[in-house]
Amino acid sequence: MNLKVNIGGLELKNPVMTASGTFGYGEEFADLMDLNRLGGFLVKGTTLKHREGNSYPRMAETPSGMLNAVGLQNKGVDYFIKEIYPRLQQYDTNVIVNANGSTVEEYVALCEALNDLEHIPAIELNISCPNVKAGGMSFGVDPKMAAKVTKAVREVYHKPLMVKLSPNVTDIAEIAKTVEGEGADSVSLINTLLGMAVDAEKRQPVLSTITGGLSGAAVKPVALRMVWQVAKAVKIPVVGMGGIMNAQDAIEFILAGATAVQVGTGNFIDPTLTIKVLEGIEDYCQRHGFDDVNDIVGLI
Amino acid sequence: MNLKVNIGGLELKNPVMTASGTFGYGEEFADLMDLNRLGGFLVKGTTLKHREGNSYPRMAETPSGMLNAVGLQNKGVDYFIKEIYPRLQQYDTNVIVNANGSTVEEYVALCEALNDLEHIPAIELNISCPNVKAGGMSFGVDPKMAAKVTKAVREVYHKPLMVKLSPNVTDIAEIAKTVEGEGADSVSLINTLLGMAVDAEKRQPVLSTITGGLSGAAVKPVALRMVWQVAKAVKIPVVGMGGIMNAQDAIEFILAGATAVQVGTGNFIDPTLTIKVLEGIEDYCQRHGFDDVNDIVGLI
Amino acid sequence: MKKFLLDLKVVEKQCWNDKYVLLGFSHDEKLPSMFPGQFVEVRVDNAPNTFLRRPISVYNLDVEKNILWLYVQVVGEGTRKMYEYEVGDVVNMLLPLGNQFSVAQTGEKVALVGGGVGVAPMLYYGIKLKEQGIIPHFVLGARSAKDLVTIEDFKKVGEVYVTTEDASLGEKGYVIDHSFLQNGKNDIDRIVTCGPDPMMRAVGKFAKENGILCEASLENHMACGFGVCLCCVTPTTEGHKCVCTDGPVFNVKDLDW
Amino acid sequence: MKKFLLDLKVVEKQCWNDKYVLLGFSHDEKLPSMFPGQFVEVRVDNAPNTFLRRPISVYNLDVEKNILWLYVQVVGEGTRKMYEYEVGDVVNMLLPLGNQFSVAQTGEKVALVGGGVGVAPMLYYGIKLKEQGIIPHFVLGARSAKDLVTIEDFKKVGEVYVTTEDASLGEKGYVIDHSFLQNGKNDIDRIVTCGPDPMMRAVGKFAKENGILCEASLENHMACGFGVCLCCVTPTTEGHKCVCTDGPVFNVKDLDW
Ligand SMILES: Cc1cc2nc3c(=O)[nH]c(=O)nc-3n(C[C@H](O)[C@H](O)[C@H](O)COP(=O)(O)OP(=O)(O)OC[C@H]3O[C@@H](n4cnc5c(N)ncnc54)[C@H](O)[C@@H]3O)c2cc1C
Ligand SMILES: Cc1cc2nc3c(=O)[nH]c(=O)nc-3n(C[C@H](O)[C@H](O)[C@H](O)COP(=O)(O)OP(=O)(O)OC[C@H]3O[C@@H](n4cnc5c(N)ncnc54)[C@H](O)[C@@H]3O)c2cc1C
Ligand SMILES: Cc1cc2nc3c(=O)[nH]c(=O)nc-3n(C[C@H](O)[C@H](O)[C@H](O)COP(=O)(O)O)c2cc1C
Ligand SMILES: Cc1cc2nc3c(=O)[nH]c(=O)nc-3n(C[C@H](O)[C@H](O)[C@H](O)COP(=O)(O)O)c2cc1C
Ligand code: FES
Ligand code: FES
Repeated sequence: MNLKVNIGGLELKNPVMTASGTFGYGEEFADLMDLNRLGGFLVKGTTLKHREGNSYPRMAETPSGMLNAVGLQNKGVDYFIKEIYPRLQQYDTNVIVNANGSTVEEYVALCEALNDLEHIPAIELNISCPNVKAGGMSFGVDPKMAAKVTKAVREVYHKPLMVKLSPNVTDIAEIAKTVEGEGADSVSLINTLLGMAVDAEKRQPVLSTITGGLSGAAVKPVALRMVWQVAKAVKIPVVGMGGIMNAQDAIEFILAGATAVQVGTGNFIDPTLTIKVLEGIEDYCQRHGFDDVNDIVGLI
Repeated sequence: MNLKVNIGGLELKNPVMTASGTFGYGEEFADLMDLNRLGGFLVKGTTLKHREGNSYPRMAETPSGMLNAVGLQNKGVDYFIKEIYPRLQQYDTNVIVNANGSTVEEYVALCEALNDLEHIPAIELNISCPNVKAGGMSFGVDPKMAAKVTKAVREVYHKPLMVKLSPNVTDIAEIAKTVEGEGADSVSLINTLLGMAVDAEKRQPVLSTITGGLSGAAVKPVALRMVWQVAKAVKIPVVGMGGIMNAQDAIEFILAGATAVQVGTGNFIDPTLTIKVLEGIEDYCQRHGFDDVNDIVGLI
Repeated sequence: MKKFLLDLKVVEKQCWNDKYVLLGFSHDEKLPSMFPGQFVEVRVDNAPNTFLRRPISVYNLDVEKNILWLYVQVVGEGTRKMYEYEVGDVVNMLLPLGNQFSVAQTGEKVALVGGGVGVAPMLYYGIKLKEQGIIPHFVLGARSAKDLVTIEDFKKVGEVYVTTEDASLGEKGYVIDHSFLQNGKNDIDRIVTCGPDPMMRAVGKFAKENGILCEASLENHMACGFGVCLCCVTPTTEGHKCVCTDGPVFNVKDLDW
Repeated sequence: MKKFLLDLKVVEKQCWNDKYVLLGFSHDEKLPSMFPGQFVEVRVDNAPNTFLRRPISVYNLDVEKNILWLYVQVVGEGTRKMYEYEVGDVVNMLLPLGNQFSVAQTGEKVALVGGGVGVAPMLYYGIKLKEQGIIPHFVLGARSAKDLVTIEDFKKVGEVYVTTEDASLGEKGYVIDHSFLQNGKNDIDRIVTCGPDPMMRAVGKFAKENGILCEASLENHMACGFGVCLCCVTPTTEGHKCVCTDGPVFNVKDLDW
């Protein structure tokens, strides 16, 4: 049974990764599962400089989902390189950094720094964070901006470049084609859907930022649709995510055209979910008589 | 306690309506509730000519929601006027027709016919149906097309005109402002989010049309966000919907800026839900010391 | 027919293996009349992933004891929760829904052909036939004997002919192959059927070929169950019809099979 | 501390009125050590609207009987389902989570100030104090006597001082007004507290004003409970800290109160 997949030059031992911002730096899961079994894991959204993120409350539970407004809280790339990166080298899997910025210059400086890290084989360029005022999602909803930032980063980043797309657009396939044209090696989607929660009794928004990003099972139908649309539109591999709560969900993404998947919010509910998804994919291939997971990619 | 609201010239005895396509022609509910208690109800999507709609399967259940791909099955406006309209006159509430077309000309011809119906005090111009190939959503996702169809219909339709917006756009406030500029008296939102379901075991899409429209509790956070964005952007009243499953949900929409609400998929799960929502809104106003429901509109 | 939204109480429960349950529901007031072929929409509100109601056929309506019987096969989360209902639980239902099997004429020879959990609507029709003085001939098929757990109920009402795919009970094979049907082609006046789609199509074809009146009860996926969503359609000679209101029972000659 | 994901079985259940339940959970193997102030994340998987786990404090860990006790107040769907757990039910938990109250020094006079269901983490800390030879002084406040249902548990461990807002038990008013605190200002060496935010802030202020070391256990809303989502932060003198990993217990002098 072959589970290996290739995401635009990045070799994964299997198609199961984790979604940035839902897996910490991986270490938090080490008590409960063997990280080395993953195809890869995405660490927290990282920026050039330290960010405090948004004020509490940052979270609201919604039907079959949740809203978050973390706002990329992190200590900046220098801290990451000094304090965290050394510890991450022990893992025998792909550790991928989710790279964020407010300006093209910030993205470029950050990605230049990340390019030098031997044990970070790829980055995910996040042009779709709905939880930061400047930059973030605004890059991901405008094809011109998406092109500009991808192009600039491509010039300084020489390893596999995955670009993470925003679902808050009229035509996600257009954005995907744009970043493909600028040299992205793969695209990942979806980031969170922009949503809002209201506290009726208090007559105020639940989140400090009023709006936030919706994730979890609720978004799966939208995510599947977008993965299917994008996979038809581009030639580079697609990494699918959004509401994966079990192996069947992951298989649905693969059938819709994803070469690999990321498990996000599901990690909060079951910290061992990735392993179950991995085993479930293998079992599915066996049951259905496929000896290579690549054979079921995009069967729909 | 005043529950009366005015939606761009349309007087409602209270802010509770039903969403088109989820309430049949109202009659199906008459055994279970008193239709006259509603602020109004929206009947099935109607087109100029008879439409068979899409093939079965047209439905997929999803986490806290459902996808549909009905595709505007209806017998056309002539049949409506001859066979159904006479029966609807008995109701002492606003019966509103949801008007659909594939071309501007079709929309215009349909709305001209509807303009003559004395007992239809308003129409909802649906420029956001994701389930028809030609027209439908394509009008709702392109500001130019939205402007064109609204303008053309405005010329022939002389009663309150509500335009129903698509959530499948990058900037819904822009579309809202556009239709406001062309003479819409109110906007209603959201129509369904474009989604997809996959049958992993059969390795095929669940719906005959592959993609369909997502509705139900799952979409509420997105709907609330859009209602809030649109209410800030336009001066005309906003009618909110998307995942209302109880009175609290409806109040959240009103607080976010909706002057009235529509209950959709919730009608399938509890056919008496509208009455519960109505009573819950009244109770909420009482508990919070408001003697006019208009006083809580857009408090957030 | 007038629809009701009622909270019914579980008063009887019979489980066989871990796949089938027969549940009896009652109410303080007299239950509304229901006819063979009709169904109810059950609200399963204690499962995380059952957003919509679940349609279940009337297995029997015991007017004397004021009990509505439902026969449920566990296939997913909703039916699993029904399996777990206990006596005393209260369950919200919308009922009665759908049309009904048409009434047979005195003297007709009637075959009631059910496959799998599709046997459910057959019993009640059989009971009505018996009340009319017509012997119901139940032809019941399933994968295996363990999928035909309520067979004794049928034996009390009429003649029972069984097929199983694994030959664990009755004749081996599909219902349509049963000698009662194959040998009785010329005698049978009416067939009513419910079961998996391929089975019903085979039965419909058999009926057409032999000029037998045949009604099938379809089980299309439903969102509302009472004609307002238009999700449950089946193509017919007159275009798309709703299975929940124009059906679930259709004369097979009107279907696009 | 090493985290575990365990299926625990309900072995004891005590309900008072319809709002509070004390649940005892056990496991075939020895339960991991847990410290006062720590909490568990409970998976409530039989309610339609509890997507995320629910954080609940360790009320007590009975090492001898291998029972973990949780004390739960019903406030919404998740806690309602916990109230409905029956002996024999199996519940998935992630544990132990969070830091802990720091250990008191022999000879200290310690006040454990709990409000509402915030009394939960106080008992276990009290038990540990008692084992150290320190008398725990529990100052427990609630709206009404019916919100202080486990008071006997506290009386077995230490001195108990009560306030209720409606004067149905103990002194009338808020915990902070209790004569034990107001008269004892100068004697108290350490306060630990848990309860509604305004109450803890009042306690924190009181402690600061009187130069008393004070630790508060916060109850911010959580998505993960183990430090990976960054949703539960509280502002501190060193910026945003996660309540689930840097807390739930904070020295109030580090908080941005
Ligand atoms: C008019 C009518 C009468 C019915 N009568 C009975 C009855 O008497 N007893 C009984 O056990 N079942 C009956 N069914 C089928 C029953 O409604 C479904 O089995 C049930 O809705 C599945 O719910 P679930 O949550 O357990 O499964 P889900 O998790 O929703 O689905 C599990 C699997 O079952 C399939 N499924 C879901 N709904 C249906 C359906 N309507 N028909 C066929 N397959 C479905 C799904 O595609 C999936 O593969 C009837 C259906 C209809 C439309
Ligand atoms: C570290 C920690 C320890 C806790 N220990 C206990 C305990 O020992 N016993 C106990 O009964 N409860 C405890 N809680 C609170 C408990 O987690 C919440 O009451 C529970 O999650 C609510 O779930 P629900 O589904 O019943 O309510 P929901 O339907 O989710 O919410 C109902 C209401 O409660 C509010 N609420 C939800 N979560 C919290 C929260 N974390 N804090 C305060 N209000 C909340 C909501 O805003 C809403 O107004 C603790 C919380 C934390 C963070
Ligand atoms: C709490 C939280 C924090 C997140 N932070 C990031 C982030 O820093 N960068 C990023 O690209 N996506 C972030 N995301 C989005 C996820 O990576 C993922 O795209 C999204 O949650 C959809 O997948 P899911 O439904 O499986 O969670 C975050 C999501 C959550 C819930
Ligand atoms: C089965 C079904 C059919 C629908 N048909 C129409 C329609 O004909 N015209 C229309 O404007 N919206 C239609 N809608 C969309 C609803 O009116 C509503 O905008 C949407 O479902 C969101 O609200 P909800 O989540 O409360 O259902 C339909 C929705 C469903 C579920
Ligand atoms: S299920 Fe809604 S119309 Fe039949
Ligand atoms: S709850 Fe996720 S970091 Fe604290």
